[in-house]
Amino acid sequence: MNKILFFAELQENVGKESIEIEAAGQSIKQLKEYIEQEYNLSKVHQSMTAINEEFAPNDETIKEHDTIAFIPPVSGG
Amino acid sequence: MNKILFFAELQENVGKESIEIEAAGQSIKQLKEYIEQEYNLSKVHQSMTAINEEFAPNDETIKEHDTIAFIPPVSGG
Amino acid sequence: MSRHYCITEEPISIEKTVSLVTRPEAGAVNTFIGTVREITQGKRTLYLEYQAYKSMAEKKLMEIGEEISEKWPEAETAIIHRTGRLEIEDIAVVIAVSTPHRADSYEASRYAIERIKEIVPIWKKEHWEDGEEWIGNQKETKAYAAGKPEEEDIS
Amino acid sequence: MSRHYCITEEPISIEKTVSLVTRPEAGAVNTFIGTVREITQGKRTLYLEYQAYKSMAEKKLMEIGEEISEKWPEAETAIIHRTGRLEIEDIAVVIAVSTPHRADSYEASRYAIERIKEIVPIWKKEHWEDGEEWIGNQKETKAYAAGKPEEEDIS
Repeated sequence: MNKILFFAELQENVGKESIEIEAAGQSIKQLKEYIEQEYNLSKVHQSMTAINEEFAPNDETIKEHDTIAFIPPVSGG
Repeated sequence: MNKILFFAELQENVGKESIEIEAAGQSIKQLKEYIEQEYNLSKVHQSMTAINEEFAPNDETIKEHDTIAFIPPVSGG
Repeated sequence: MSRHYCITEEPISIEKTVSLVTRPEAGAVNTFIGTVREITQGKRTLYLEYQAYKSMAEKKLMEIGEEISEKWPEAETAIIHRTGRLEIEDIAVVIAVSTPHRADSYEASRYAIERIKEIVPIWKKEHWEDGEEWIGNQKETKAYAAGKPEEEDIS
Repeated sequence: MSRHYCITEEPISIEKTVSLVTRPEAGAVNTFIGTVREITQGKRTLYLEYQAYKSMAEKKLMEIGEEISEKWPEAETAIIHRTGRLEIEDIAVVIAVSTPHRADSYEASRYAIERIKEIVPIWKKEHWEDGEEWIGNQKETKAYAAGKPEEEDIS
């Protein structure tokens, strides 16, 4: 299983801080497409992605137990 | 009369924080020459000068009651 | 996680943050303090809400500290960022960088705030009288609307 | 004399200095904190002594604040400088500049410290194990010996 984390606007749109799904073997891009359809969340494509707290490119493949976080454009400071 | 203020190294060399002398009518340059001779203080020539708390050039003429301060190179901060 | 790189819900002490980096070898400490500004682009903010991906954000703050140590080997850095609800004038972030000489402290501190706005997963939501919006920009140059574009131009 | 531009014998509170310039319109506060460094040019300092021409120094600090307001009209500045005996790591000066946007706060704060080293009548005397010297330089690039040139090269 994989934990998927949502923040900021994405979290409000999904209505949850996280979900658990089976995403191992998929690419980040594939996961984003699934999220877009499942939650009507086209903005997931404007987000960066972190796998296990490190930024990862769209073509990276998700492994079993990876934690995935979608990172909308940041605005700290 | 005029009050003459010394700071930092100049103060230690003169041994006083200030002196009172009659300097009205003299230029700063003339006063510096007097101080140099009187206190064996050639370093007074490396100092800037303030009249009544404003920097003043060597050719400025001292007026009655003016307070003169010799300002060695500053090192605050 | 190091005390030097923290995400916290508590008010940030400037004094304590500075004391994390003062040391006998350093003669200069530059700090940057980000506070909640009332007016942004003509709109009056009532309050802000900061959210962070805490564990990753602390990692990224530490990474910024490591980048600074590579560029300015004698620098020591601390960065504390607050999350939760913040009122006008509240402190959102304190950066403190100590260096032996002052020029480096300015440059490294500036580098830190720019990097925070690029790579640290922290988000702010502005609350106004007539709406609210997650601010979505990395360098404070643009924002994107939060699903209510019809309110976007009220100011 | 304004609370924003002070020469004081008391320890300087960074928090209080910053609070002099925080306000709803400002989102950024840059501070520069000058501390007593133990090693300068290879010599170990035991402690420092700062002396000021207090009334003129406060005027000049205020003048620097006015120069900043001309160059950065939205900036607000506070500068507190301590005098007397200071130990290693003690704070000698705190500059705080608030501005609506961060770039200005860095530039104005940097301007302030450079101007302090040029025009404010404050002097420091370094005390070492083997001597002491009034530091006579405006930009920390050179010093002149205090009548004991024979000790100057010991380090």
